[in-house]
Amino acid sequence: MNARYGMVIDLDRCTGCGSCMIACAAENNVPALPQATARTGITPVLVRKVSNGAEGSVRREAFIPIMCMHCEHDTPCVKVCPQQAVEVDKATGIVMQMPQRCLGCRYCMTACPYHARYFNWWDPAWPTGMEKSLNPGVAVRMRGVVEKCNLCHARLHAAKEKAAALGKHEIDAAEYVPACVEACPTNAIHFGNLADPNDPVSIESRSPEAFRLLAKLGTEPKLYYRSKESWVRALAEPISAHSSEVQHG
Amino acid sequence: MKVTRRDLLVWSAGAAAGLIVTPVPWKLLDDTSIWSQNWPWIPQPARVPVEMKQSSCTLCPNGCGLRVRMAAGWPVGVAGLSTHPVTRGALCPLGFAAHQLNWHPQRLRTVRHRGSNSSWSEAQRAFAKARAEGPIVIIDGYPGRAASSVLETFAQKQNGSYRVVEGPETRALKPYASWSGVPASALGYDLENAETVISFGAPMLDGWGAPGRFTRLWAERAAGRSDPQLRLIQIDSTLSRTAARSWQWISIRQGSESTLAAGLAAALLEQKLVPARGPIPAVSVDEAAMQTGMTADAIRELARTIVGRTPAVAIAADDNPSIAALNLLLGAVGTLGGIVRRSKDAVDHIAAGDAISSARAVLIDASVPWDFIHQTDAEVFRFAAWDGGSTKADWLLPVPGFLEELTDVPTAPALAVETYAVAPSLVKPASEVQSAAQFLATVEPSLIPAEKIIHTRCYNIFRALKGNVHGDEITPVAKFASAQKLEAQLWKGAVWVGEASPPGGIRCELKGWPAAPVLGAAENWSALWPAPVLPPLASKLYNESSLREAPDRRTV
Amino acid sequence: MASSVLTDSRWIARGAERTSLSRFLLWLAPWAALLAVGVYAAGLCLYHGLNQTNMDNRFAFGLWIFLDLGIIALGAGAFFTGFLVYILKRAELKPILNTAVVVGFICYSGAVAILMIDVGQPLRAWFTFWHPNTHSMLTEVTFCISCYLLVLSLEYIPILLRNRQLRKLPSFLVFEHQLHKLVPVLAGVGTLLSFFHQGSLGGLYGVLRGRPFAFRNGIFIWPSTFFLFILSAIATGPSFLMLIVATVEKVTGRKLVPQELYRRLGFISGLLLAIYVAAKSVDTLIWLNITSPSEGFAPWQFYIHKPFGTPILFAEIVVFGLLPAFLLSYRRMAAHRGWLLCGAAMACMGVLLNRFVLTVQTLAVPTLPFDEFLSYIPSWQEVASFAGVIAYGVILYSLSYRYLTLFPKGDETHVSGN
Amino acid sequence: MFPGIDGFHWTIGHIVFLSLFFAVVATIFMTVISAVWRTNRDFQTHRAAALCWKSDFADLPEKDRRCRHELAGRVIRRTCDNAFDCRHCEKYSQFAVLPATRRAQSSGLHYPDDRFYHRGHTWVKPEEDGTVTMGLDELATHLIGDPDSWVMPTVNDEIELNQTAWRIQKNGKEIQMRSPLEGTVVAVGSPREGWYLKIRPRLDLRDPASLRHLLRGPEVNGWIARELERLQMQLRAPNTPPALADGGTMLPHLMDVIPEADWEIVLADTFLGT
Repeated sequence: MNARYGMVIDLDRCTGCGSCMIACAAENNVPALPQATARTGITPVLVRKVSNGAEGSVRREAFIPIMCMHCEHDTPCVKVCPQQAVEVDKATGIVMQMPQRCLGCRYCMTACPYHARYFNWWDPAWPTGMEKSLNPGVAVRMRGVVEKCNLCHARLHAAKEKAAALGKHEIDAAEYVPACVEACPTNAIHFGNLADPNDPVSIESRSPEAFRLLAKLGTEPKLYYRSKESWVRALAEPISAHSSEVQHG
Repeated sequence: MKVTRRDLLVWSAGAAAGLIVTPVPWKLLDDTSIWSQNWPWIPQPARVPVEMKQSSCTLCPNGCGLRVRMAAGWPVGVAGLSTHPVTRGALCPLGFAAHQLNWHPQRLRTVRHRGSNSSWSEAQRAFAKARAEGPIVIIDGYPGRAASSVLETFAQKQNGSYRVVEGPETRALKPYASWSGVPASALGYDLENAETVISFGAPMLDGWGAPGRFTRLWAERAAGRSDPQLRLIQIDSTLSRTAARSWQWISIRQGSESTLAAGLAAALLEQKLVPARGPIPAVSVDEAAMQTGMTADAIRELARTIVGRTPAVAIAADDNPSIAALNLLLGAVGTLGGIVRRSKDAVDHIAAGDAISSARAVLIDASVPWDFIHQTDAEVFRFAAWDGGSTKADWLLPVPGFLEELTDVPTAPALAVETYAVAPSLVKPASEVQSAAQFLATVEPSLIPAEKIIHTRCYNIFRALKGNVHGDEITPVAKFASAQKLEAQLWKGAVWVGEASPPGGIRCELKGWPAAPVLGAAENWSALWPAPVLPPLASKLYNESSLREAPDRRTV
Repeated sequence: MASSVLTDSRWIARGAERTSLSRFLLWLAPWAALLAVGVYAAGLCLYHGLNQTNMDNRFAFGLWIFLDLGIIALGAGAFFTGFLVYILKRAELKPILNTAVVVGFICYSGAVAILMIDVGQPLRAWFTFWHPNTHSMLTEVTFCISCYLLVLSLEYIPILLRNRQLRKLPSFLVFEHQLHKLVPVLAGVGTLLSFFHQGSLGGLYGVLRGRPFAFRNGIFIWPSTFFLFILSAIATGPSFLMLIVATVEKVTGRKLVPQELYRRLGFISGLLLAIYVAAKSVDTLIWLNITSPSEGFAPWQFYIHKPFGTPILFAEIVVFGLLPAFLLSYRRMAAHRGWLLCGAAMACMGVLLNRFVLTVQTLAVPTLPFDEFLSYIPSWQEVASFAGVIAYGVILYSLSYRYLTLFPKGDETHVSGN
Repeated sequence: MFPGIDGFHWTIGHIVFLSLFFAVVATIFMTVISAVWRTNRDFQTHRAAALCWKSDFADLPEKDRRCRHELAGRVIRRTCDNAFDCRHCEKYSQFAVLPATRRAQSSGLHYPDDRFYHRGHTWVKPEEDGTVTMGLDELATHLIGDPDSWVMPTVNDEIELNQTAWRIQKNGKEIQMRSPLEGTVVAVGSPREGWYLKIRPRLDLRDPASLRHLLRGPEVNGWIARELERLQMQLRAPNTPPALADGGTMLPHLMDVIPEADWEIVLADTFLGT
């Protein structure tokens, strides 16, 4: 049976520490370049700060990790890529990016409403010797191609190999956990199979507290958020009343 | 025949047309694109098998449990160890990139003497000379390790002095120590049983204590709930990360924490919410209101809230007696869910600072934060793994880096129970390096090396028959057949956890209500990061996103 | 009769009067310099990568895409004139046919050159032909533009081979003769291709469901912008040709085409522009009231960010749409060359503005509620490499005008003394 | 994408898209190929020469494309639309019957009536034995003077009407002489002998129409007058002696006398070159 991997991120638990961002970068051999800025750097997971727009003691703030939402229905980036360098994996529902085939036209980046796609503006580089610390499971992307979160596909691959070695068809759920999920010190990120109605994550995704960003676009993102605070849930709406004062993280 | 310009024109045109039907241009096209996919200057990790190792992080005294992915003898990934009894799989954000630190361009690889390269033998000679001439001060930033005791013994051997640098969590426990005589290093917060936590500016969710310890408690028992089992009340002049996520954020004027503590005490007594123990606060509720910028009613309300769910404990960001006094009033000292005594045999050490100036030489251990200020004309021997730059030290002595040295991991600050773990050397040291303890062992052969001490400590744990060893499963110490077996477990990354000590055992005599100290702003983990450098990936938080303000540490 | 030692008269078509070589070179010099700078800038972008530009992860498309869309729209005159002359048999447009071809060739080759710099991995550009995603508008664009560029170069060849020296090769002359006879076929193919890529350039943004400012519902697989782009392109193409010819007449001081032809072009342009404006207005209304709300976006929210307020919408539709349409098609106005050219210029500005709004404003306005409005200033490398393309165009046209026969001899009459 | 590439699967999109794309590409390439093929065919079937001449003719300035009848003054103004091929001109006969208003007037150049003149300044003189002699007319001779060298076809070469019959080098310039008639070379002369080629014409000269495309009689005067006019325009330049006063006689060896003139152009215009 085909899986539909997805996440529910409990925004009430996110303290904005950034562990997910660094764990992700380390896992996926994302370079950290001195010349990169908040607009040119590669952060497959990006924690952004949002507020209710109020000031003083009534002000509330929250942190919202943004990553590829792995849209299920006419996935914007998949539809626009001129040479099939992006595709939705039928077996997992993961939106896969093939850097080897990407020509760097960046059309997918303009297509993504979540700004979850990143371009390699520079050649990846590490201080002398540090390339020994690269994760063997993941190939380094060259300059001039687009990349994004692929739910730590290397880990899925490893889990599959392990299962195959044991002669099993289904992977052991515990074997496949994306780096950001593993890293979160408050267990705010829950990862699971949305296609399985009994999976805790798929149950959680149906809770009234759960919401998705820009759900009205109809792209069926597989990344859910949840919060008990109504002002946070209001972020589901594209342009909320206080959009103009909202801070950007 | 004669070749005319026309012929050439015709021929070249023909050649151009003909070339297209040959395989040449197509092959060329294909090759160039393949080349673009394998640019030689782009490093690609070799596809080698990865093995998991368990250990503890020794970058700071919190000793987080680590799961290290090793490939070809190098660490290629770090994650939290979910079976760790304290951190439970959490790390500080920078910890996830710690395996890059050993390759940091600022890595110290040779002995440096006043800015020029030197050698270990030179350093030894200089140190021998110094110790012959006068007293030596040894400063340790991570007391309690086997290595620490090597340093201490050496200091004693040469009527020198041993001083320590402690973190804010330990410093915050100092008042209780001075009132009760119980060493601060023997005290801790029993947060696991607390139900109300009033934090006076302590970054509870942003790097207070061991990563994961409180955040996981908070996530399980508090996050997002309107009436949580664990009430986190954050008193902060600004909407800090902790305040933003707390159950209640009390906004007060900057630096008026002590006053508010006194005011709360007054409110508690005035409303008879607590029995009148100990001294009476000097300020009235209204005065406190005036100074903190809160209303008197708000303070009274807060007082009621605090006692609304007990055990309640107040946590100071640093050494702050009036907050300690508030805890006394709340009966949160020596009780479940409050400040508890975690060990019998801990001893406090004098904090570094004054005595240094009179010394002939100062030896600073690598565990001392790089920005530790030492005003002295003594000869300074600074041990460090990374050169943080602009140092006044005469000697810079390279020590083993991350995961490169065998060391033990004593109880983290502010824990309610004792723990003990061992961090074996997983990586072969990158260059000619020596830790301060190893260095002293070479100059003073009579010292017992750290390895032996670790061995003894494991043996003592085995003999005491107390507590459990948290490995893949939890095993009572009593169940171990031999000390070797227990030690082997610890070497594999297991953690020994002592027994929770019974309430009581802390008797505080407090004369008058303590005066308010002058305190700086509380520091979160990103400022408390002990290494003078940051792993390159820190730029994801500091430069490549606007998530955090960059601390003044060296990035790449 | 050239008295200077250095003369190129033997390359100039017989009977055609051209300024002296030295003066010509003097005219070329600054453009050549500009081209050199452009080539250098482009080289930087290719060698160091796109970090030379000021584009970033949020502004993934910048100046280049905007100008590509712009010049391709203006270059539409080429296929449209060919269509009118060969398919609709409007012989009166023949005099500008050659110019149309050359201008078209310049616009398209320039655009393709810029696109090659704009992609991160130019060496892999051909992957689109090997693994095309048939659902992507960009695939359609790539296929059609590359094919059409081929067509344009084939249409350019006969003009080239009629050069005074090249014609000396009998084989060239005969080939030119035969190819010329087949040009109607090419014109047909060109029309088809242009129709599709002009459209799919519009579709490029119209399909972006994730960018509600640009997203449009449409017919079958094509969003409304597909058809709007075709309309606006064929509407402004003739206007642009008109401007080019007028400029050439000014520069060379010669009367190249009959005034009647201007009026004719103006009328075609104006009429189509009027239709375009009507369609565009309807489309905008549909977007404001149906498309954007259905995606949960309050359309006016897109216009709260200065300088991209509603005035820009007004300018796009009325000032640079309705007004030029009137100037171009209304007989009384079109009778004055000044008004006619002014109308043509405004029409061209209008189409550029439309492309600008669709490319730049789309990326600047926020989609997520916690996004902020973004700005972007192109780097000198971006500007220079595009300026290089302009220079290349001027140089290529100047050479073509001097050494090839772009205008029928008869019509080329002397006006001022040069 | 294409069958054989991994992950390929047919979809309606592929079929429509690909068939459309390849149809277009095929059309484009077929167009080019057929153009090339036709070109080749024209050369095989000797049609290339005619095509080239037609194209060259079309490229001539309007004033050089006058109808012979206009030169003779039979009509006021008529541009030739038949590439000077009066043999197949249906208009020829209806104008030919009109009286020629133009009288012979002395241009100081000698154009004997027993010869037929081609606009490329070559003449044809029928001999008794059915062959014809070809040469350079007096204007051309005066213009060029003594050639430095000349390239002649060899005996039995086929030469085509309006195509290069022979070449003359002078002062580094090469001049192509267009052949006034088609036929087979039987003898080769030289400037010194006053004639250049003897050919056996392809057509039977007994047919009066066979030389009809060449000028004679009053047409020649009209034509030469215009040629002299043109030369005057082209050769009048600062520090040039009045080479040919109106109606005055023409100096010989003009190319030597006025070296600074733009001879490329002058020669091209004179000998219908390109």
